[in-house]
Formats: sequence, C-alpha cells, structure tokens
Amino acid sequence: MASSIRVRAIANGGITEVQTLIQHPMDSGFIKDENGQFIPAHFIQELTFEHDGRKVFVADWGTAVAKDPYVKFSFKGGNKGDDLKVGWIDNQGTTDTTTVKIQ
Amino acid sequence: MSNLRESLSVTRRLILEGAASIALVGLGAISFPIPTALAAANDRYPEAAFKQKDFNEAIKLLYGRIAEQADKIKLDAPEIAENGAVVPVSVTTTLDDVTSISFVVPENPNPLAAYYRLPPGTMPSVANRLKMAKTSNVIAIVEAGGKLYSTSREVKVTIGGCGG
Amino acid sequence: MRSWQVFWPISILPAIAALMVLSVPQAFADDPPDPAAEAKAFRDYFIHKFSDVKLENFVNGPYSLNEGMRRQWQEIEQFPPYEFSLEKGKELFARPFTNGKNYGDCFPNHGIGIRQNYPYFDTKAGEVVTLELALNDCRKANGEPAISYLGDDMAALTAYMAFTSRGKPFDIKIPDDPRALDAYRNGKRYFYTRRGQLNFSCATCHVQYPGERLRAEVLAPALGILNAMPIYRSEWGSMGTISRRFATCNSQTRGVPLEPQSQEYRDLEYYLSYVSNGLPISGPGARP
Amino acid sequence: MTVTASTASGQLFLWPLVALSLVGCAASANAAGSQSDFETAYAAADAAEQEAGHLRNRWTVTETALAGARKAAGEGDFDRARDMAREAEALAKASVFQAKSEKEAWKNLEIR
Repeated sequence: MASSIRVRAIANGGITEVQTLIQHPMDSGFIKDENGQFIPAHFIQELTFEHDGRKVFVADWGTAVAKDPYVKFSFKGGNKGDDLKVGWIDNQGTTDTTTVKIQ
Repeated sequence: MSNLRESLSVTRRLILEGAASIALVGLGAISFPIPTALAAANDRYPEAAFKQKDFNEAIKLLYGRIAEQADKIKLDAPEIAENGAVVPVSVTTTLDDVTSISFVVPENPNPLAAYYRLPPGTMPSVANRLKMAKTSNVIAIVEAGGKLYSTSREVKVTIGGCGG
Repeated sequence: MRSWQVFWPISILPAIAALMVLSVPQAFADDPPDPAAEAKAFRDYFIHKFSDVKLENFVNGPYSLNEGMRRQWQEIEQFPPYEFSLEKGKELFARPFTNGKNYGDCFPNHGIGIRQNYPYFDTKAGEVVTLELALNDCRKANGEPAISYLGDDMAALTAYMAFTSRGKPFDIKIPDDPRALDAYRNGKRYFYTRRGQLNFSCATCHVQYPGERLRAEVLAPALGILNAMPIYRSEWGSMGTISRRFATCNSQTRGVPLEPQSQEYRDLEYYLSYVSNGLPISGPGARP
Repeated sequence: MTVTASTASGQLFLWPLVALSLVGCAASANAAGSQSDFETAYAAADAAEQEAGHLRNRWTVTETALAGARKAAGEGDFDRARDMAREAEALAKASVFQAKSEKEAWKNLEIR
C-alpha cells in the first residue's frame, strides 16, 4: 500500500523547506458517529524527521490536529538528492515511515 | 484568456511569496506562580500535558515555567475560521536559540494541541492545521534560550450553513 | 433533536389558497427562453454586483469575495488534503473492469481533459447526461455494478477527471432539440423555486446573498459555482460530488433531497453549467 | 437547529422569507385520546405527504413529525401521537401549498 506520508522537501540556499501531508483520520475521541457512539480516539502522537541520521524536527500532536495533518518547517543544511526519513506513530501503536529525496 | 494562467496558479500549487499582512497581536503574558524548575524537553511524548484539561496546567506540565509576552513572535491565524475542523495556524519568531514551539487552544477539550521540538539548526517557524471546538484564543509558545515566551490571538469559530 | 413545532410564524392564508392559479401544465406554455441571452444577463448581474472580481475568478466561489477566507484557502491549497482523493481517482480510473476494459474506453479522448463538456444533452436518450451518470453508465455497460453518486469513489473519479480539465473553459451546448430547451428551462425553474420549510431557493442564497455570511460560511455566487466541483469540504472531511452537494443544500433548507441524479438535479446541473460557459474548470476544489 | 434572523456586525444574516399557510391546527384537547383518532389523523397526514411527494417537494420536518407520531403510537401514547400526526399534516399541506404557489412564483426572482 502506498505510504500515507506525502513529503515535499526543497533545498534552497542552504536551507531545506519541508512540507508534509499525512493521510490519517486524526479522530479526537470526542465525536459521535451517526448512531450516537463515540468514535474512539485515533490520532498520530509523534512524527519525526531525520536527515543524515540526525533528528531535524519532532512533532508531538494531541487531539486537536486536523484530519490528514499538515506541517511545514525548515532546517539549515540538506542538499538536493539527500535522504529525508519521515516516520509517525499513533495512539493505537500503528506506525508508517517513508524516505524521500530532497529536491 | 492570458490572465488565466495567473488565476489558475491560485488554484494549484500556490507559493505564498511574501507573507501577507500578518497581524501581530501580542496579548498579555500568561502569569502563574513559578513552579520548581523542570527540565522542559525530555524525549518522551508528554502524555500528561496533552491530557490536561486546564491550559495553564498543561503549559506548566510541559514547560514547568512562566511564559512572558514577546513581540518577537509572529502568530498568523484567521480572524474567523472558515471551518473549525481545519484552521491554518503558523508561527515564526526572530528569537534566537529556539528549542521548542507549542500551540495551545484554551477552549478545546484538551488545550495543548501540538508541541514541536526544534533541534539546533532548525528554523524557528512552524505551520500546521489545528481543530478548534469553538471560538477561542490560540496561544503560540516559544522556548528560546531556556526562557519561555508567548503570544496569542482570538479565532472566531462557528458552524456553517443555514439550518437542517 | 428535531423539533416538531413549526418554527416560523406561518400565517393562515385561506384566502390565498382560494386564489391559487390553476397550475400550468407540465410543458412550459409561455414563450420559449433564449438561453444565450439569459446566460449573458446572468453573467452581467454578477459582474455588475462584484465589479472588482475578474470574470474567471468567480470559479473560486467565496474566496473571491472575502479576504480572510481567501488567505485560509491559499494556505490550504499549498498542500491540500484532497491530494489523496485525487490520487485514488487516478488509480480507480485506470483500474480495469472484470472484462478488461476501463473507464477510459467509455469516454472521448480516454476521459482526459473532457470534463468541461459535461453535462451534455443526449439527443438519443432525450435527457441530460452528467459526468457522474456517464461514469455509472460506463460501469453498467461493462457489467459492473453502479456505485453511489454520494460516495468517495465517485467523488475521487470525478475529481481526477476535473483535474485533467483544469483551466479549460466550460463548453456546454444546447442542441436544436425542444427537449434540450425543456431540460435547460426545467433546471432554471428548479434553481429559482423555493423549497423546504425555510422556503429558500438556490437563488435566495447564491443570487441574492453571495458574499454575505451564513454563520461561518460566506455564500458563493451562482456564476461559476460548479466549476470547482467536486469539492473537498472541511465540513465533510472528504471529497464530495455535485450530487452530494445538491442533497445537502436541500436538507439545509429542510427540504427532502430527491434521488441522486434524478432529472431535476441533472437539469439543474445543465442550467448552472450552461450559464457559466467560458469560465475555467478549477476542480477539484477545497471549500469550508 | 434554528436560524436566528439577526444582523451582526454589519453582515446581513439570511432572513427566512416565509409566507405559508398552516392549514388545520391542533384539535381541542379534550377529544378522546383513542387510537382511532390517531389513525384518522395519521391517514390524513400520510395522504398530504403523498401529494407532497408527487409534487417532489417534501419537507424533512414533516417526515420527522410522522416518525414521531408512529413512535408515540408504538408506545401507546395516542394523545401525543394524534397531535404529532396533525402537526405532520399541517407541515405536509404547507409543503404542497409551497410547491403549487411556486409553479409561477419562481419567475419573479429570475435574473432578466
């Protein structure tokens, strides 16, 4: 199955800008389905980005991050063609990782 | 229809050249007694802080210290959210040595929304999309040089549509 | 909890009931409409009402009329959540049926870059054929079961087909066939007819009050309102077809939606697309 | 959910433009709350809703009222069931009236 993580990493002038969109329901646990049952909480808790074996960004998320979550950050370093490893784990223990090339 | 291209770029990959007029609003500092110094960023997922129902407590649990108002933080959030399910919020700061950035929405069931750890070399700015239960302040907290700064602005949230 | 009471002070009007005009027979008796002239009048109304909005930007609905909404939209458009539906649509579109054929075989130019020609009036079948209807007709012609007009798959398929037509101007034709003229007029009538307990028509919101706020939402102008279809609404958290949008609009006014792709809806889509001829396709779109 | 018709901070909230006739209203309270009262009321409501269906113009609130009437009858509360059925009949007739009056009325909103 294709990865749930879409990444756009662009190196420019020594700084790499990273945009990520992840396919995930991000259920908060506060919403009821049509027959009134609470939809159990199911959301990504930690998302990490690694470049050159070093963590460049760690996102810890609670129940208030939008469905199909998006985050943008940038870091010094990173050149065209480098690998960027991205991985997440959610409160149900599911994980997904992907490695992309910096453009 | 030569200007079609230009308007079409609006609908497809649109790169925001310059930041549009970002209203900088710095509200008062969040004041609460100084608890015992607590190492802020350990590596584990701050479960307790994310579960905390009171936003001041959540910040105390996460950072264990007082946040001062700072005007060096630019918080960009809509005045009226088009939909509480997807509220684009971003923050950038000129403070140095920033080690973490967090977003807190006091009126949400769990006010601590997101906590970002920025290792050295990572630029002090983050954009993300939050969920907001109802009209509330959105507080951006920046940990820089071992001190805690914050700014906040109100985002109006209501449902759409006319009835049903 | 729906309330049984009638909210609105409905006055007792036995007198008016007595005056009710004998209902006009189904076929339109009065003078035949001139679609081209009506489309021009329709467009001029909006150009005049929003003189600072460029014609082709009407396809961006509320985002052309409200700065705050536009900024949020531009932010989300940088990396829109409908990417996933778009990718799924592309994959579904290419996936072969059990008989080995696929959707591309049912459409001119393999279904690529043709969305702007839909809906069209099928003179053989004597009815309006929308993209959603054509997709299900294609499935049935190849021995596959029809899929829901309100579901994610139909939304993904139409999203992909719309994407391949981005920028192409709407090109809806009314053939020289009295039934086509009737379909156009039936769609126009539906558009202006009040329904539901709130007694609103599509025109009440999208002709009289575009740009105004309806709680969190800003109403879109009717001109170009289908150009961005299908739309990923934050409200739904998923991509939604034109059929889904028509049904939810009905239930908002407390009118019971009709069957998806029933004649009224297809004629309505025919009318709304025709009066937006020349405006570019911008689907799939992101909306509140 | 109700729509409050109010003007806030300059934006014009949508005014519900309603001029409908409510035909028939709750009968006097002392009618014997027997099952047959409910059944006659429900039959009338159902007939009116059928006509609304033929005119392709049913209302969601009518269906909710009919469902409420059935539920109340199921629980043996025939008083409430009868009143809800009458409510449903009134709503159904209003939707029928709306469909018939709109047959011509739609033209005066048309952009010319």
